Amino acid sequence: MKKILTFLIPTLLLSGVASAEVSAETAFVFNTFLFVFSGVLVMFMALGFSMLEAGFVRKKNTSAILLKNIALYSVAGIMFYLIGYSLMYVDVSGWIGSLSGAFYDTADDLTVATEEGGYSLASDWFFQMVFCATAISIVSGACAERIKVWPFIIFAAFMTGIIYPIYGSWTWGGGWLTEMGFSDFAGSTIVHSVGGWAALTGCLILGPRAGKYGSDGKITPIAGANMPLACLGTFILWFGWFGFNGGSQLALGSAADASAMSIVVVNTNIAACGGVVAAIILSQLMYKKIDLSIALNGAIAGLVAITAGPDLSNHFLSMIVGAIGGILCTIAIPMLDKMKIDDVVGAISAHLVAGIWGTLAVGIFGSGDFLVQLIGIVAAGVLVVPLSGVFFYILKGTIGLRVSEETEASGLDKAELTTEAYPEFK
Amino acid sequence: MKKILTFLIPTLLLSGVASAEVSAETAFVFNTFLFVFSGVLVMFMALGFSMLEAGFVRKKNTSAILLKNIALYSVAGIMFYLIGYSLMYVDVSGWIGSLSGAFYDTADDLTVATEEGGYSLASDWFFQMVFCATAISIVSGACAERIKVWPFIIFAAFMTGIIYPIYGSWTWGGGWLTEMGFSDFAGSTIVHSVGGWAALTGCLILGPRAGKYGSDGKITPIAGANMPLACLGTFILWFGWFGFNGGSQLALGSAADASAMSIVVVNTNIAACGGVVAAIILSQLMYKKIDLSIALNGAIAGLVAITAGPDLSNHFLSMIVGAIGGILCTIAIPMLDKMKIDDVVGAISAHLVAGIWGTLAVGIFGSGDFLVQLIGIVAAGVLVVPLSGVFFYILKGTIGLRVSEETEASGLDKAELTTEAYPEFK
Amino acid sequence: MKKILTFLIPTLLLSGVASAEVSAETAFVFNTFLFVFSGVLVMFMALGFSMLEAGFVRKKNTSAILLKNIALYSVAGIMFYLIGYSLMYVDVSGWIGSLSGAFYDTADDLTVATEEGGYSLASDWFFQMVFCATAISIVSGACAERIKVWPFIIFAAFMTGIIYPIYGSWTWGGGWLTEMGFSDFAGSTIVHSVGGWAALTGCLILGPRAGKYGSDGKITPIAGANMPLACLGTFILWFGWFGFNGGSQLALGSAADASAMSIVVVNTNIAACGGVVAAIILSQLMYKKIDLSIALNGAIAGLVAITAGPDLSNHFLSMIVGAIGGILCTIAIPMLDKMKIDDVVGAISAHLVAGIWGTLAVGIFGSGDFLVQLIGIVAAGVLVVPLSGVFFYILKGTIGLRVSEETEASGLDKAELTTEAYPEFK
Amino acid sequence: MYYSKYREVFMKLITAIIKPDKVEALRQALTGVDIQGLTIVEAKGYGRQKGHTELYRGAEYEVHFLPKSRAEILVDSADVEKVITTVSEAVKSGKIGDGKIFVTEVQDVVRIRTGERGAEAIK
Amino acid sequence: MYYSKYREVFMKLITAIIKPDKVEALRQALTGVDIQGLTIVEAKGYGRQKGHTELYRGAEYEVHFLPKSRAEILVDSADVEKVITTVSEAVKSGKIGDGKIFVTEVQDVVRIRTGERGAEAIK
Amino acid sequence: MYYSKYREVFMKLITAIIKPDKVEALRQALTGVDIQGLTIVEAKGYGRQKGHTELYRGAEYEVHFLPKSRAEILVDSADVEKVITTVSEAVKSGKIGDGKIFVTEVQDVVRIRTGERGAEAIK
Ligand SMILES: Nc1ncnc2c1ncn2[C@@H]1O[C@H](COP(=O)(O)OP(=O)(O)O)[C@@H](O)[C@H]1O
Ligand SMILES: Nc1ncnc2c1ncn2[C@@H]1O[C@H](COP(=O)(O)OP(=O)(O)O)[C@@H](O)[C@H]1O
Ligand SMILES: Nc1ncnc2c1ncn2[C@@H]1O[C@H](COP(=O)(O)OP(=O)(O)O)[C@@H](O)[C@H]1O
Repeated sequence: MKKILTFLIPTLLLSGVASAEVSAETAFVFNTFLFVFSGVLVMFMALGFSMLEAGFVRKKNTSAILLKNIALYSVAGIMFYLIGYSLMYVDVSGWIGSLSGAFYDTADDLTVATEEGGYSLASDWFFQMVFCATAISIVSGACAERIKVWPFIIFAAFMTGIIYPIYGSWTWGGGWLTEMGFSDFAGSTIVHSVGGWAALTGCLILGPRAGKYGSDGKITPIAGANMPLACLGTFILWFGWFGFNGGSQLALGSAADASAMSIVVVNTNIAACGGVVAAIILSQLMYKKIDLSIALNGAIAGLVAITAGPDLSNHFLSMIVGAIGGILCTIAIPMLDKMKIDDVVGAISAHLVAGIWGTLAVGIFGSGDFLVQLIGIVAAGVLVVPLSGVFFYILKGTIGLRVSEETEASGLDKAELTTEAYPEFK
Repeated sequence: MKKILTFLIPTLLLSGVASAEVSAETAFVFNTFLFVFSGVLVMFMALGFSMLEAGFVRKKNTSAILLKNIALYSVAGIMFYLIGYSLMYVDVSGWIGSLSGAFYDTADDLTVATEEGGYSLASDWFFQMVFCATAISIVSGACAERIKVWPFIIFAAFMTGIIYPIYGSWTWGGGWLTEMGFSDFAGSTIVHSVGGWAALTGCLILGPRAGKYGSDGKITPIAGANMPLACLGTFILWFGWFGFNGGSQLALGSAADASAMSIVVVNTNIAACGGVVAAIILSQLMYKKIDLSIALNGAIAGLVAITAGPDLSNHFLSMIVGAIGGILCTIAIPMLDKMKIDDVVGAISAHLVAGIWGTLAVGIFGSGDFLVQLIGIVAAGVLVVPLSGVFFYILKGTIGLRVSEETEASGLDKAELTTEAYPEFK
Repeated sequence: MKKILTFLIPTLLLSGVASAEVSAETAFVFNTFLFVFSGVLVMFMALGFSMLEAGFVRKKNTSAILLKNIALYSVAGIMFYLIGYSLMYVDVSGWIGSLSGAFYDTADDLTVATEEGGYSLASDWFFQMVFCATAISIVSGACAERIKVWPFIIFAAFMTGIIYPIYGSWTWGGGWLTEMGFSDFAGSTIVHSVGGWAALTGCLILGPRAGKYGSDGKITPIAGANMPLACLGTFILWFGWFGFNGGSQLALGSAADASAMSIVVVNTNIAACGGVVAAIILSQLMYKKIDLSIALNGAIAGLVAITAGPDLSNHFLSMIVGAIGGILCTIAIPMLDKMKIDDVVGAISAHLVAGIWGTLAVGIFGSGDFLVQLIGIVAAGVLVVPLSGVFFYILKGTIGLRVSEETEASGLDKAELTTEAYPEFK
Repeated sequence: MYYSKYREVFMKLITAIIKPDKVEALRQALTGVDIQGLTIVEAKGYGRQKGHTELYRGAEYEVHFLPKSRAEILVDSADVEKVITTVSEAVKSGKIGDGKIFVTEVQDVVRIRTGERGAEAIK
Repeated sequence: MYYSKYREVFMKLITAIIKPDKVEALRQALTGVDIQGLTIVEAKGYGRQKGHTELYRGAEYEVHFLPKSRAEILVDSADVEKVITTVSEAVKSGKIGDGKIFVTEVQDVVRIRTGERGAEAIK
Repeated sequence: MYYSKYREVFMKLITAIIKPDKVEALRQALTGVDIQGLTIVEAKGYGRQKGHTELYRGAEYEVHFLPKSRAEILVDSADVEKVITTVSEAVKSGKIGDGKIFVTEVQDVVRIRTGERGAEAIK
């Protein structure tokens, strides 16, 4: 590897010759491959969430959280295929799509014109699906250790088949928010806040874990059982985020696209760095010791924050956006505890709070309009909280939502699954 | 990310202009990169197997299974280089290749014509090698907790140098099965059943772990020590499978190839989703509780099942193929136990049973002929069982195959390795 | 997947037509994507180091090592952005670059000419940054279980902002070593030895962990707490190394480049295989049992050894280079112990010793000049040891470098962090 | 032959096998009656409460042992009944498996730090 | 020398240090002689069976302690010999490290659930 | 019914609750005075040494129990004082939390391997 850069010496700008230079079919291959590559990275984030959450729960609830995670990803894959994708993207009226695109025939896969930014529909479908799965992953962590397995799985089907696609149709589907100019590059709001709102709703309806909040206002923290797993999950999420944000450039068929994607990747990385460093420093200042679990949340918060606008032209600004995300998350964690909202993994702080911040930041530093950004943020809450709330209440009133006190004490693994996570470890 | 699809509106079909549009050398780069990218993903499956197996064994045998896994991948890399690749692909007579391609000179790497689907030989070699390693990975899990380390390593050399390449030469090498029209896109039979047959043979010759089956027919399950590791392994395998199946398109040098690969990726994913959901529902029905370990096996079974024909044009059908794979696997697990075949990780159920199903499914839903598919399946068993059986018996009669009773009781880690896996965890 | 090779039949050589066949902009996209893809793989190595190190330390120091790892990667990302990249690559005088490239404007991202091997600057920046992070990752493992968290983080900032970039400017930046003809393809010396020298310096200044070396010369080994994590980390490193070495081809815009990258990938893999097999056999011979931890180190040593020259045209030779790396590492581990140098994870043996070997090997088997290679190796030591030594001493004299005896006994997690790694596991 | 100066035996060891989730209640209850020391060990117990049948991968098996905590409290003989009552009340649920308390004689106690002996050592 | 003719004490605590893989055999043997309760704790032991030398990364070290299980059985005094015999037979391999059984006097037992005292509490 | 006046007991059980990092020192010290056996169990203790306050994710909580090791040594009655002294010296740091030693009477010991009884069984 030898690298001698002719750095910063402006030469011929590409933009003019770009479209002439990459053939349409070559661009089709690039674009398609970008979706597949990025989609595979984002799919891996399902593992990231699984490990993060398995690290943050207690041993006795570990198999249950793992099961919920692999189930939610599988359910998302099926529901988004059966109805979600179509509701989100096909014949979007402004407020919702239709079911006319369900069960699409892959014979049409090549039908999108290749003259201009063509790509395989299947690759795009895959890329969109993994985003949908991410939204529900956020909920599983927040509601862990007390929500029953089957009701959660049913909620996952509703979330990935209905809730997420509706908001998605308003935005990426081309609906009213897009027409208004709402700007959310890779989904700080569309994925992370939407997931975060549902997580918040679930936490409120479920109530906190037994023993967490004393009647005297005293908080008894419940430490996660396995920090290496939490760290593993965080790094996997970071890794997958390069696909999440990088792939959201949606095209790789020209030098301009390739360059834009690279900038997105760099901004994504440096925002996460900023989030980590900010969370470490702040936890040291606030608590006189570093809190690893907060540092990990800081990374996620930095990533979530930059997700709405990772195409910033200034890397330094991206670092700041990420750092502020990390700070807000670090502050939100004890605040939620004070409000007796028991979020097992910090999902609300890292995804909802940082997601709102990141979406606003696009209105401050980026190309977005602040007011429109605010409208988009509020719209997400206004849609998701009631929809998911009603659905949670229906579950509560029918098959029940929360495990019994005994099950909670002895652990979900024993009660709802056959498999303890660590049968040999005392 | 803004996505407004002009969905399902047929426009100009590409196929006609494809070859004109991507230059031969660009196609060479695409094809080569596809092999490297996919090969790297499949290489990662070696970690998937390691973690899955480390999760399913008891603590006292964990270092041993990790060592076996890193050793088998390393031995596969060397043996497939020294003889396997050549036996499988060079001058294949119909029944076996030759050794004339061993030690090939990388100076020839560019010699395959680029006019039509060219690619780097080295990239292809890499891609083929990681498939070979997968086959032996299947054996290590099934035979865990009782097979001695060194005999297993020697068997791995035989499997990757001889057994797998011979069957490979009959099929992907262009031998008699290919000429007959046997269709196995990415290796439900060629990789997974071949591995599964060897695993079954090993399990039969080794016998079950001490204490698993009582003389009265009572089964004493031996729970895996670490479900997060098993889940980690499963997700890594799923992740790697996008390379396994996607890369088996073998070309990315045209829009048609890119599109075909995308369809393969989507089918692969949805089949796994189907396998998971089917296994969860079935385990709930059969046992009144969800069995996480079976859900994980269900994912693998779904993936194995779709591997023979992930190019199905109907995603829904792929989901069904995967779901049936998951169901068969879930049923096979207790059946094998009833037959006192002690498969530690469920490899026979997930790889052999689902592999047979997937290969037949190509004869039902796909382009294959049912009878030919059946012949290919039987041929694998007829080749692998005697070959591996004889080799296992030779090992048994010479250096011994199974650890002593005391070693089994105290664990392989202490007896055969210097390193316990969790020295501090009581 | 059907593969019938017309193997070894020389046809038209590409090199002549290459540049004509891939358009400049297409090449730009390929090159840029190679950097992004490889950079993402190398970024993942940060997780590999985290897990490897978390597996090798004792439970009580696990959160601390995880924190150090995520912090070092974040600090590297920021420092290399603020000054490192510029010092290494911009206006390099021969001995050091300048700060004139800091805060570069992404508006210039497309300015590198696309006529000849163009690529996005941002993608290159990302690729270079992850290499820088790798160098400091090596230090954290060696100095684990006794270095204070904050001083380590400050050292990480110095290492990634100053030390690594200076040596980098001498070599990849085009400085005096490059002009002399020093050859280090992907950084056996530039990354691994530089990290290894700093690790050695740190170990010497810190001294060994309490209880490791008796006054009577007796060594009390301190076993790592979690071998599955160590194995996980090793495989992730191996996986990431395909980006580390493959990406160091620095271009994918022609068939020749794609072919060269493939050869690099194959050599990288087979060297690691050689390292593992050599370490397993040697540990069996030396100790009558296999040492898993040494097998894992063997993989790393094989990878480090091939890193200086993975473009060897002979795969067999690569296997030998890797195997010798594995052997040297296996021998170095007990030798360092005899010298009372307490390297928790074997970083000095795997990165410094094997890195030196690999760099020399280029002078023996590859294109390098043996003497020049030696000069480069010595230069790394002469630069890094005093610079890092002085900095460590400054830290020691000011805020302190090593934790107190009580902290060491009770573990860093309790003293410096709020979070124990496994609070529930007794 | 060991004869403690304190041979008239002023101390007892009270061992309680209880459910693990009652440890914190036990500690608080003891603090309430001014007993400021105990030692806990994780245990598994088998008794009338018979374990249960589990299914793993389709095979039934019996779990014979249940997780228990074993608490040891060194007390002055005079406090024995008080402690028995306190412990019983703190951990009792009335369900099978609540556990046992048993009392043994202690011939001497040493506080290592000070070398104090006998009842002094647990004050 | 165990002949406690003193009969005012009706209960004994039998503690057995055994090899961990003998726990299940012990439980079954006790059930066979109608002793329906025991409490197990994981332990590590040092005795004549001297541990062993291990190698880790090329350095030798001695493992002094071996894993053991510590079983406690509260019995009626009349059952002591029967239990000693039963335990011995169930766990004996004849090899060094088989372990020890020791007997101590118990002055009272309480069944927490019911408040029963004395021998009633372990019936 | 709490009084055993029966005094012809030749063995004692010495139990020491100590800091976990003193186990190796304890073993070496005992070997030094020719006591060749002990059994260790991991424990957690609560005493004067009051645990401490921790912060996790911004919330304070009290850690009441501290990790301890519980060592059991069966000895001939004649060795009791020697062992108490040896153990005390080996593990004492003078700081709070050093732990306790307590002595109980043992009525019989069996070496399972040989069937030896009484003091023979721990020779
Ligand atoms: N004879 C015994 N010896 C030792 N421990 C016992 C004995 N009987 C019961 N235990 C312990 O007490 C626990 C509770 O006893 P069990 O008979 O299940 O319920 P209960 O005390 O409510 O009747 C058991 O799990 C075991 O640990
Ligand atoms: N004096 C002792 N005090 C306490 N425990 C002992 C004593 N001697 C032996 N043990 C326990 O009994 C176990 C077996 O004893 P050991 O001397 O190794 O074999 P054996 O009982 O067959 O002679 C030891 O590992 C230890 O746990
Ligand atoms: N009354 C008691 N009963 C049982 N164990 C006790 C008692 N008092 C103390 N301990 C044990 O001894 C340990 C040390 O006691 P502590 O009072 O903290 O210090 P010290 O022995 O130095 O006064 C405790 O952690 C606990 O395990």
